[in-house]
Amino acid sequence: MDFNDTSAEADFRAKVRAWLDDNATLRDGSKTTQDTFMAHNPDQVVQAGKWQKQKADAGWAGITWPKEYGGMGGTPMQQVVWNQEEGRYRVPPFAHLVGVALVGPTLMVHGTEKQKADILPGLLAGDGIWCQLFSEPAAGSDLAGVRTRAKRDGDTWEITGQKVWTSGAHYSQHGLLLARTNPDVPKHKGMTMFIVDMNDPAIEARPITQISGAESFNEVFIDGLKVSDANRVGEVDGGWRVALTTLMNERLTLSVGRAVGGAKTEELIDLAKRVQLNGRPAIEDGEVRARIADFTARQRGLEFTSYRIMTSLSRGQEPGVEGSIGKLLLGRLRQEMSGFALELMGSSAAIADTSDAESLRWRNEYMTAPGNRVSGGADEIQRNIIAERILGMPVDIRVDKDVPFRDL
Amino acid sequence: MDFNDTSAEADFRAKVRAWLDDNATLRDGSKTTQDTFMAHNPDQVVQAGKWQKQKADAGWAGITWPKEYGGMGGTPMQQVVWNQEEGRYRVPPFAHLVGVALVGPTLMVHGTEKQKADILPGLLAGDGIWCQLFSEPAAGSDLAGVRTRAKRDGDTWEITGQKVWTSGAHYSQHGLLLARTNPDVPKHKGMTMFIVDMNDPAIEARPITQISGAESFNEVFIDGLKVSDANRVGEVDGGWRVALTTLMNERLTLSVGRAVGGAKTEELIDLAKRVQLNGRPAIEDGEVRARIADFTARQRGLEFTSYRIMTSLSRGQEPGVEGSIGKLLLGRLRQEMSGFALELMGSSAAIADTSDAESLRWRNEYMTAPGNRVSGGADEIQRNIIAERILGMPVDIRVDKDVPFRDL
Amino acid sequence: MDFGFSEDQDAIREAAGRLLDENATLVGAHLLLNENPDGFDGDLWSKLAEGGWLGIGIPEEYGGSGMGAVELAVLAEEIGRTLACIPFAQAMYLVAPAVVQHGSDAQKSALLPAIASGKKIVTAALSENGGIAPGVITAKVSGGLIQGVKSPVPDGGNADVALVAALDDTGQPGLYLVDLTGPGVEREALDATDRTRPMARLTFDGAPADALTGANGAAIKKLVDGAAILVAFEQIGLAGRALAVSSDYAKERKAFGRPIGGFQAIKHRLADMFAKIELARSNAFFGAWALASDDARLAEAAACARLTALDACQYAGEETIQIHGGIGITWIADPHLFVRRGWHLKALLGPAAIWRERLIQALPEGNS
Amino acid sequence: MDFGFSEDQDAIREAAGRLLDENATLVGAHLLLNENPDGFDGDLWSKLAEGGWLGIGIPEEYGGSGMGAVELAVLAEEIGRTLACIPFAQAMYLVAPAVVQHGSDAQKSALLPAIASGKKIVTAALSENGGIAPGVITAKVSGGLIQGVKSPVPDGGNADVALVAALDDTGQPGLYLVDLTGPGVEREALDATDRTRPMARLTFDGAPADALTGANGAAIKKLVDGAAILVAFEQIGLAGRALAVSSDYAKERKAFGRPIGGFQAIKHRLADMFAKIELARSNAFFGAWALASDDARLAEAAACARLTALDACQYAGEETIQIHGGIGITWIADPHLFVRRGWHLKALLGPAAIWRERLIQALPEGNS
Repeated sequence: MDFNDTSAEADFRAKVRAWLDDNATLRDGSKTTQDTFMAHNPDQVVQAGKWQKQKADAGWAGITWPKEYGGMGGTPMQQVVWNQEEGRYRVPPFAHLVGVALVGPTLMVHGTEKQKADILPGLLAGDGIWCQLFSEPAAGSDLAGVRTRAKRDGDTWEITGQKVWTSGAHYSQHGLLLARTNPDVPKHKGMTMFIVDMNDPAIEARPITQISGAESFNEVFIDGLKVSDANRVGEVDGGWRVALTTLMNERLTLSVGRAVGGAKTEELIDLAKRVQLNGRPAIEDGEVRARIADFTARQRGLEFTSYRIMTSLSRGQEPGVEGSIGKLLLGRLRQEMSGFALELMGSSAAIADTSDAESLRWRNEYMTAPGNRVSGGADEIQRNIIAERILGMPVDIRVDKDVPFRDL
Repeated sequence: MDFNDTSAEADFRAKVRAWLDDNATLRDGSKTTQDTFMAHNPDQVVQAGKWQKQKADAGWAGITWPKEYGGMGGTPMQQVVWNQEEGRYRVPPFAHLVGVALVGPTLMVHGTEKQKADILPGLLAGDGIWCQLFSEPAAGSDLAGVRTRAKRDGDTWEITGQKVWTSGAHYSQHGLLLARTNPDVPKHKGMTMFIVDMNDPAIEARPITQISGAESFNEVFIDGLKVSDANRVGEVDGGWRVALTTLMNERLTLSVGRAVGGAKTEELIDLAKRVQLNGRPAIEDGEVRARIADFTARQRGLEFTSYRIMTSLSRGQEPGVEGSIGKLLLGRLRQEMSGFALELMGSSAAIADTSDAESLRWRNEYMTAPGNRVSGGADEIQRNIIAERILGMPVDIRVDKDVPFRDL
Repeated sequence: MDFGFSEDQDAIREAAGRLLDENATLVGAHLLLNENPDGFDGDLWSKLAEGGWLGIGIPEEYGGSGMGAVELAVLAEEIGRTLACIPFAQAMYLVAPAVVQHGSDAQKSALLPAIASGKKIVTAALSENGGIAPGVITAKVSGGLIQGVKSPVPDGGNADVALVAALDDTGQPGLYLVDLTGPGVEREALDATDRTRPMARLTFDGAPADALTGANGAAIKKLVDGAAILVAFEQIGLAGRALAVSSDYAKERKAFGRPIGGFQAIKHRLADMFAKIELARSNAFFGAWALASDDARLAEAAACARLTALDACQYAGEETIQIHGGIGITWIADPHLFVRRGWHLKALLGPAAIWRERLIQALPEGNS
Repeated sequence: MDFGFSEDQDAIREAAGRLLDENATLVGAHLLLNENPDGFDGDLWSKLAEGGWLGIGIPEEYGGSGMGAVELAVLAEEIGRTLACIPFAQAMYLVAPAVVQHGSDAQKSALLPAIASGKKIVTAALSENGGIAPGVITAKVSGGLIQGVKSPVPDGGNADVALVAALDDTGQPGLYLVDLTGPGVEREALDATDRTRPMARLTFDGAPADALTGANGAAIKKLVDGAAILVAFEQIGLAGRALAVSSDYAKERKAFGRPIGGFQAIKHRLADMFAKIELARSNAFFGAWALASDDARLAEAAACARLTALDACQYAGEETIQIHGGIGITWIADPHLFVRRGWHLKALLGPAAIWRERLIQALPEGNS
């Protein structure tokens, strides 16, 4: 039980910091942005690509990637150290996250030798951004319900259907797409995974406006897209296995990278010092102090939970347990905390005063928090995972279990 | 929308009060006892019988009972007025509640003419206490799972099995018992209802100690009890219909009579004025004030909900909706409020100081509150009822629906 | 005792509900949200005026129908239920009662018929810097002219007249009618959380202010208590609509081969929403009676109604998003409309913290 | 960084866990509850002494094994998990550390070997009238003799020696060792909420009090912080056991034809229990590290660990009753054992309200 860097970690951290000092500028202020992997304009996309290339050239782009694929062959803990340090600098959004953290590791397991050789080095070097085309309007929590259809004609597949919630699809060059190839078997058994070219005119991405006003993800319409069988990943009808690898990597990424996302309780204390409640500074009110203390204890707990995940990773264990609780608790904490901040603002909660960036920030926090509770496996799904996989409760009754997809 | 008595109600209230003034003594103090229908010793049983007889002689015992069965033929609102007024006096526990409010109305619907003539007048006059023998160890929330077996031999039934959670069984003379008569049909379709003699040596009642230390209910062991077919209530294998009538009356009784049970927030304010928190009287702390205010708003809401039920009753409507929410919210409120009171006592929450009746009272409140959440349909059942019957959600998948009881 | 509505009141609910259902749709709210965030639903407003609904709480001699608080509450719930985008609340729950109770004949004649007929939009400007308690007032009236800033003011950009809380020369709070179309008034539209209900900042620099005699601190408190009860009905209507929309979605949307409403995770949450709404409704009923009969427990009743309605409304809004899943976090879907309107109704009279304190102080035992 | 246990620490968990599983059963706890509410599990105590477990935090030179706070935390969780009915917590989390840190050689020699060998039962008497904050102390030491009343004191009826918080002649708080078998001490058994862990009231009327030099207000605060972290591990063990018992029951108990653990109402609540316990565990891990390494963030770490552990413990206990249904509210069933032990562990160091305040004050930003 040691909270400090080991000497090897400290050495690594020093090297990282030295390189970052030479290649980037330190941020000012403590307020980190929540959304660090979405590019919000074309310029950011260009900057992200340049930064990715710069990191790749210096050997930092694939810290946990095996050396054979151009990586550093480092430990998960080194990746964490890198993330911590890079977070201190003013760098472009990590638009290549899906490619580096999700698609790359999936291809390493399920890709053909040719796919790995053709794709992985360029992926790491920032040759194009990737997106993940799994979810569909009728396949949300029930991810295996995809209806996008791929039909084979010789060595070519023709794909038609609709995807949704696809982060960054509108500026991606490449996609990993899950399609239904056999509707005559139960739903988990008839899907296949493909690599697709997002620049193909048969694909149209339309950004979706979220309730916060931001546009992070897309509806993607696919109409008669032709894909060579060489771009199939894994077995025909074996797409679910491939998807599970991607999803496991997604959970890892979400739980390590973002378990402590959102506003900090320190900012809440700051706010409570400046607003009045019942005729006194709010920070003097016992309920305000109590609420902030509870939020703090929960937020610290999530921070330390992410350290437990890192420890499991660095010991070569799979961090299933802690990942699900971090995911489950974070969304609700963010929603409660930002809701409480708005409460503290009184009637001003109903406006975002142009003279006060803070009210806008808390409203934005409040309007993005619900996304935490539904994306990457909704709260309800996380509870099922914990109860079934960890506590051994019986699985939900599945009326669709042995039914061919076309009869659902 | 009028919160005050109508002039007819005011007249009735005056008459009730005059009679009570002549026949009972006013209580002192505002602290009402929660548990008003359990007798805690043989003397209370005797007193309860005398009081019941006294009320019956004066015509007050069956306010809502039809005149043909010895009742007053009054309105539910008159019953409420009676309950409110009687509650102000020092009277014995209403040990006859199960008979008067549950068994009587059930017999009026499902009993034979002879049963009604033989039983109802005496029941009202306090000739013996009744208990309700429905629940079993394996039939809790799933009440239709009864295994107690009744086998027919000519005009006699022989009953063997075990009941549980039977309030007052140890001092009851009569029981209404649900037994399995046909295990070859699905579980709801093979039960029959019987009137049984609790003094029969084939029945043994063993009081169960609750976590509060009190003994309100019993395990009841039935071994070869002989019951004449004349004491069957309703059709053979039609016992579930009879039970539903009893349960509906139970819900009514619970929701009208006890929706505002438990400690009052006024007592919590009282406590908060006398204990210290962080160096000041607790009542000065913002969190304490906030918690008490929230409890008060919820408690008032439950009180007014019970008035809505009374209004529905007095308009001849069935008060399904409000009854379920009162039941659902009360247990949790009592648990939270008493837990908070114990918090206010600091380390003293871990003892019941003999010099301080209050600590004992709050601990008792905390240890009895969980009973509110499981008895008379657990919280989970109430939520199902609300969601399915009021909001129209699909019912739970019932794997046992069409399966003969013996194959479960 | 009778804790329900009369047949006449039920008839009001039905007639008003029909008019609102026909004219105030969620599609319409989305349109306003996207295309006219500083405006309101003028068509609906005209129809309500034509139907006499704007005069429901105004005496007959001043052009209203002279009904009571319970009838107004019935209408309020329907307005909340249909998410009507109109300048109703401030006008009907605060301005009209203030003028009826404290206005001179001249003030009543000038304003009440214009409110009832829909000819004038009026609003109440109580908040300063987000606070609504009398203690936060710094606006000042001297020599009949007002100086100060009020923010946020609902419909402040569209209203003709505002009822403004301000201090007099002796530092006592009072209420003043200010013509917003006259001199000495500057209005600035604000970025409202609920863009279907616009907010503005009003800056007064010597605008003529017409005092409501006798509307002192205690009177303001009582007016706000009454408004809290009526707003609670709007909140209950709003939360009930969120529940209805969520229930419909839960019955339609399928996952794992069956409607998500069949999963206890969803159905039990809907039951909790329902329970919170009904609890608030019970408190609101008592509040309506206390308001209509000027009962001594008005302050307590108002706080209980507001606290439980705030809770029901926020829970219903947030969980409506959650139950809708990915759809719930998109701009084009309905759930965020409920959340945004919820914050608007909270802002009208301030957050739970100040009402908890009001409740404790209203209890005989709490006043230590 | 390594936020997990070493192999040695895992071995301690396994060995201690085995010993405790064999000797501390829930059946045994029920027996004690019903038949010896003022006593403790003497057999288990002897076995722990024989195994050297009572000296885990005591230096080798005084008969202990001289291990650190993390090893003690491992043992604490096992004790919590098995609901062991022994006078462990006060002795090991408060008395031994206080004597190790502040005792003279003579005091150490007199007490520590006797604690490690199990020969002396010791306890800490911090509470007065239910309060544990330094501000509530009224007990007074003058001329080496103590006057005052301490209540409730865990194991106060069975202990040989108590570590007592009292004021000196100048009104400064300090810690004193008092021989409870000597003169000037009166003990009265109290009706404990957790009858498997007896409580007493100690009345001192001129009993000799042996000061721990340097154990001032700040030192007491730091000792209590350390104890809060170790108690958090007991709470986590306790809550984890409640979860295990509930999970087992949910898998066995059937309703409507299937195990109740298959219903989301139950399974999601078990998941919430789990999440609360793991959140508390994360905070407790950081606390153990902060305690072992004497980190400057100890106070903050202690408050976070305690607050989340209190929450996990209470939720797990209350919902264990609920998940057990009717069985859960009976005396002979296990669930109330968890609830009662939870209140006992809460009482040891005071309720959440004072720890929330401690946390806010421990934050750099909170100290306004």
